[in-house]
Amino acid sequence: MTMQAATRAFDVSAARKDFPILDRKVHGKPLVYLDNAATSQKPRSVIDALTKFYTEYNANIHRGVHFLSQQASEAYDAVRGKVQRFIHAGTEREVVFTRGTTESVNLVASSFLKPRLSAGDVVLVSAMEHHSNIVPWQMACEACQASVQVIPMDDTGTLDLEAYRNLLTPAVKLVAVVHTSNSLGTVNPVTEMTALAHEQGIPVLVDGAQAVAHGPVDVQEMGCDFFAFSSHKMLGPTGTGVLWAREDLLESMPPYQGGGDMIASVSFEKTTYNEIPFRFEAGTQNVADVIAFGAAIDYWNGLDRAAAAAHEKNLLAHATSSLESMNGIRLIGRASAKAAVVSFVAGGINALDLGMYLDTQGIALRTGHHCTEPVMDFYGIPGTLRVSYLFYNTNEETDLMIRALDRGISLLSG
Amino acid sequence: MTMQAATRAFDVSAARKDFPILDRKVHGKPLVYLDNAATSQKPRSVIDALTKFYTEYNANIHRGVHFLSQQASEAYDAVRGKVQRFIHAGTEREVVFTRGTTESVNLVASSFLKPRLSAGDVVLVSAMEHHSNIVPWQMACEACQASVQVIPMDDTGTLDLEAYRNLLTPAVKLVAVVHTSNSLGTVNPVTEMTALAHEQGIPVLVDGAQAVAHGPVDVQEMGCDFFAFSSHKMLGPTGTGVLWAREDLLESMPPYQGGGDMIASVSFEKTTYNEIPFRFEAGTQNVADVIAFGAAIDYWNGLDRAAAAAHEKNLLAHATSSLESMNGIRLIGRASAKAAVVSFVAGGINALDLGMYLDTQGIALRTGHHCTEPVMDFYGIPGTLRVSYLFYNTNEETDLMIRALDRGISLLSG
Amino acid sequence: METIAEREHEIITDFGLFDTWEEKYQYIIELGQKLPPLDNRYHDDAHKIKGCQSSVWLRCHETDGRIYFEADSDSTFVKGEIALLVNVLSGQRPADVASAELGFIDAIGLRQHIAVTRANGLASMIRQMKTYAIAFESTGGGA
Amino acid sequence: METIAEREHEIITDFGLFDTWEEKYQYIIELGQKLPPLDNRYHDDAHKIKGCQSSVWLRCHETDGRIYFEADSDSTFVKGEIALLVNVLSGQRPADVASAELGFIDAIGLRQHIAVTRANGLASMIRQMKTYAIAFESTGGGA
Ligand SMILES: Cc1ncc(COP(=O)(O)O)c(C=O)c1O
Ligand SMILES: Cc1ncc(COP(=O)(O)O)c(C=O)c1O
Repeated sequence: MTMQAATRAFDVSAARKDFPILDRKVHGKPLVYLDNAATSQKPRSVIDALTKFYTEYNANIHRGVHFLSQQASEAYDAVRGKVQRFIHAGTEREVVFTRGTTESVNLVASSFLKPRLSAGDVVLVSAMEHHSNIVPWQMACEACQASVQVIPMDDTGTLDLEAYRNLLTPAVKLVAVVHTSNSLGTVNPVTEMTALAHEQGIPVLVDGAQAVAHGPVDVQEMGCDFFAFSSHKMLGPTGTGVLWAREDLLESMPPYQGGGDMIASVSFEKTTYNEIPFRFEAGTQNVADVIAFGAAIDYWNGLDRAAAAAHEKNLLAHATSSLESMNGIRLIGRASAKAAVVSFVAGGINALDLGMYLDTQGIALRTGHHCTEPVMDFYGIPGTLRVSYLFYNTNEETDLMIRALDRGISLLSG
Repeated sequence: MTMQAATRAFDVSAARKDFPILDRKVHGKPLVYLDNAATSQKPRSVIDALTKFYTEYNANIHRGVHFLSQQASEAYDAVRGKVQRFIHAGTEREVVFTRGTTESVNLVASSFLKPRLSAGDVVLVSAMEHHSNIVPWQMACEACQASVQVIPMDDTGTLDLEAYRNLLTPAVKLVAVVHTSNSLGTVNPVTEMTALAHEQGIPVLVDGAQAVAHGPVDVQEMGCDFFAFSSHKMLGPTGTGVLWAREDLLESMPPYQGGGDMIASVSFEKTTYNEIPFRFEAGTQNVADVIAFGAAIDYWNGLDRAAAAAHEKNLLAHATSSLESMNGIRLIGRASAKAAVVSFVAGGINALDLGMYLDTQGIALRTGHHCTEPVMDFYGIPGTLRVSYLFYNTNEETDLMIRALDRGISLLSG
Repeated sequence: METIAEREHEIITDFGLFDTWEEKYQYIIELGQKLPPLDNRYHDDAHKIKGCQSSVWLRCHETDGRIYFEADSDSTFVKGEIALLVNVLSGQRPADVASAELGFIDAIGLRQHIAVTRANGLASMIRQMKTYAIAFESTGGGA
Repeated sequence: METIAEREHEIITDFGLFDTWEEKYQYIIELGQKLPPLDNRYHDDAHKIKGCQSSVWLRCHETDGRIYFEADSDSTFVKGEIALLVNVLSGQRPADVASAELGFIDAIGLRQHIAVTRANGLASMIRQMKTYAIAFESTGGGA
C-alpha cells in the first residue's frame, strides 16, 4: 500500500448508505450509534444474504444429495476459505466455526488446555481481559488446581512487558491476551508478546474480538497459536464466529462436543471422529449465519481498509480532543497504541444516568463495566461511558454526542 | 379440542403461500421438498423477523442502556416466554437457549451427568438414537469409565419396553431417549418410559428434535427432566435451539461455558455466576436468530395444529401405501405410532444413485444413515432413502416422487 | 390520605403532560434530585437491595398501622423511580402495599424506555417494598 | 494414443450435447453400467479408497511405461465418474497422470451438480490415481 492510497479520504457517506439501520430515528432523533464495540451494524448485503438463503436454498448441509443441500453446503464451505484468506491462515483446515469468541475460548480451555493442565500450573492473562477471556480459564484451572495469573498494566492502560517477561515461568501453560481492549481501546503488542512466550515454549491465544473490525489481521505474521473472534462485531450476523488454531495443535485436540457431522462413524461399541475442522463442529451448523458472515467478509474485501483505518484514527483524535476539552471529564485508557474506543467518567455523575440522558437524544453508547470488571477495579470506578467507533461513524456524530453530554452533565449536576 | 375441529380440512395451499422457497424450481422442475426431518423451510414471517431486527433494532443485549439495546433485549427475553408456553414448561427460568439439540445434549452431558458419574455407571439410550444423543454420552462415559447401554427394538422399529424395564438398574444414572425417530419415524412412549425411570429415581432426557414439528409438546405432562430441540427443524432459523430442564436440576448444575453475561461478578480472585437460565448462556447471545425463532413459534400458534396433524397423518398413509404397492421397495420402520417420516430401500439399488436421480427431477429427499448408523447396522443396510413431511407437503408431491422413483429404478436396474 | 389508586392516577395525569421520553426522563431526574436523602448510617448491606444495577438502599418503618419508606441510590434516575414508588406506597396500609398492582409504571411508559437491567432493578425495589409490607402485616416489626 | 488434453476435449464435446442435468446424469449412469467390472479379489481394504461416501476400489498396473486403471463401486454413478477418469487417464504416462489438471470436471458441470460429499469422493479418487502414478514414476512397481 502506498502513502497515496492510505491518505485517500474515506467516503463515509457512501459507506453509511450500505447500512439501513443508520437511517432510523430513536426517540424522534436521528440514531447516533456509538456502541460498535458491543456489536456492529450490518450492511444490506449481509441482511440480503440471509434472506436469499432462506428464500432460495435453505437446506441442511454435508449429507444431502439434493440440489439445495448441495448449494447450501458449497456456500457454507466457501466461507471457510474466505475466513482463511481474511486472517491469512495457512489452510482452511485451521478454521473452526463456533458461536463466537466466547465459545472459541471455551473450546480451547476444554479441548486444549484442560488435558495439559496439572496442579500448580498457570494460565497467564492480561489485566484488561474481557470476562470471556478470564472465566473459561478460571473454570479450567479450578478443576485442576491451577491458577490464573495476571500481566499488570499501568495507569494509561498499557501492559507492563517487563513484568510479562518475568511471569513467563515454566509453570505457564498458556498465555491468553486480548489484541484490542474493548474497554480501554489499547492495542497490545501481540506479535512481540507471542514471540516472548514462544521463546519459553508457551502457546498463545489471542482474543481478536475487537481487532478484526479495526484493521487487517495476519495470524501467521502474528505467530500466535489460537485466534478467536465473533462475526457480529465485524458486520456479520449474531450466532457465529471463529476459532483459528494452528493445524498441529488442532489435530492434537479431542473433540469438544459430540453429535452429528463431527463423527467418522458411530456404533455403540466404537465411535471414531471426523477430521479437523469438522471434528469441532457437532450438530447442524449455523448454516445461514455462516453464509451471511461470508457476505460480511466480502464487504470488508470491497472496502478501502487503509482509508477506513485513517478515518477511524481521525474519529479517535477528534473524540479524544473534544472530551479532553470538557470540564470534569476523565479519560480511562490512554495507551499510545489505541483503537477508536474512548472510555471516560464524568466527575461524580452516575454513568447510567448520563447514558440514559444521551439515549433520550438518540445517542447510543455503552455504560458500565463492559464485561471487564477487573479493569474497573483497577481504576477504582464502578464503570465508564464508552464511545466506540466503526468506519461508518462521523465527527459530526461525535459533536452531537459532546453537546448532549454537556447538557446531560448540567442537568444531572443541578 | 373437539372432534369437529380436528377433522376440519387443513388448508395446505394457504400454508404453502407462507413459504417463499416452495415456489422455486430445481433443475428446471418445481421443487418437491421432502427432506423436512433434516431441516424445515421457513415462513416469510421468520425471514422478515431477521430483516426487521437487522434493519431496525440490532444491538447487543442485557447490558445496554440505549433504546436499541433495550428493544433487542425485550424481544430476545420475550422469546423465552414463548418457548415456555409452547412446550408448557412451568417457568421461563427453565428455558436455556443453545445452538440446537446437539448442544443441549452436550450441556446436560457436561454439566449434569459428568459430575454425577462414577466408574461402572450406565447411561441408557435407545437403539434408534441420533448420533447427537449417543456421542455426548459416550464421551462423558469414556472420561468416567461408565458405559452406554442400549434399549433394544424389534424389526418394526418399536422399542422393547419389557427389556427397558429390566435395564433400569441402580447403575443407570440417566435415560436419554428420542421422542420421534428421524430415521424410522417411530414415536416412542416417552411419558410411560419416563414414569418407569422415575420409579427407580432415574432422570430422563427426551430428544425432541423431531417431535416439536409434528404435534403439541407438554413437558410437564410428559414428566421428563430434560427436553432438547432445535429451532431449524420447526420453521425457525439455524443456529439456535433449546434445552428445557427442570428448575431444581438446572439450579444444581455448574455453568457449561464461561464468559460475558453468565456471571454475577468477575475478579481475578473470585468469580460468581449469574442465576439460571443466564448462567448457561455465555457470551453474546444469538440475538437475531432467537428473535426469529420467536416468530416461528408465533407461526405455530397461528396454525390449526390439529388439522395440520390430521393432514400429516394423511400424507403418511398415502406415502406408505404408495410405496408398499411398488415392486422391490422395502419399508424400514413400521411402528404403529409413527410420524410422517418414511424410510425405505429399493432392492439392490444404491440409495445415493436413486437419490441423485430424484434430484434431477427436482425432488429433495435424503439418502444415507441419517446420523443413526446403529439403526442401519441393526437392519444390515448401508442406508435408506427417506421422505419426511411437514404440513405444507401434499399427496401430489408424493405422487411425483413415486413416479420419479419408478423411472429411476428402471434406469438404474438397466 | 389518598389511596394507592388515587396516587397512581395523579402520576399518570402528570406524565400525560409530557410528549417525549426526554421530558419524562427530566421529570424523573427532578424527582430524584428532590428525594429527601436517607441517613448515611442506613447505607449498609442490610438495607441494600440485591438485583439492581445501581446501588439502592431502602428503609421503612411503621406508625399507626401505616408503612413509610425512605430510600437512596447512587443514580439520580433510580432515585426518581424510588420517589415515584415512595409517593405511591409510603403512608399506606401494609396490606394495601402488599397487594398493590402498580399499573402506573406501564401507564406512564416507564417500562418501555428503561433498559431491561433497570426494569429488573425496579422489580427488585418493588419486591423488597412488598416484602417489608408483608412482614409488617404479620409481625408489626420495624426494619 | 491420444493425450490427456485430447481426451478431456472429447468428453467436453460429448457433454456439450446435453442441455439438462438429467441428461448428463443418465449419460454418467450409462458409462457406469458399461464400466468393465474389477475382479472380485480386488474388492478388499488394500484397494479401497478412503474419503468416498460410496465404496470405491481402485487397482492399476503398468505396461511399457504406461499406467492402466481398473475400478469398481457399489454406486453406478460413481462408476460412471470412474469411467470418465479411466477414459482420460488410463494408458497415459505416469508423469502426465501425476501432473494432469483435469479441467474437464468443471467444464462439463459435474462439480456444480454433485453433492459435496461426492465431490470429495471424486477428489479422493483423483488423489489416489495420482499417488499411484507418482509411485510408478519413481519405482515402476505395481499396486
Ligand atoms: C432425532 C434427532 N436428534 C437430534 C438431532 C440433532 O439436531 P441438531 O443437528 O439440530 O443439533 C436431530 C437432527 O439432526 C434429530 O433428528
Ligand atoms: C475483547 C472481547 N473479547 C471477547 C468478547 C466476547 O465476544 P462474544 O460475546 O461475541 O462471544 C468481546 C465482546 O463482547 C470482546 O470485546
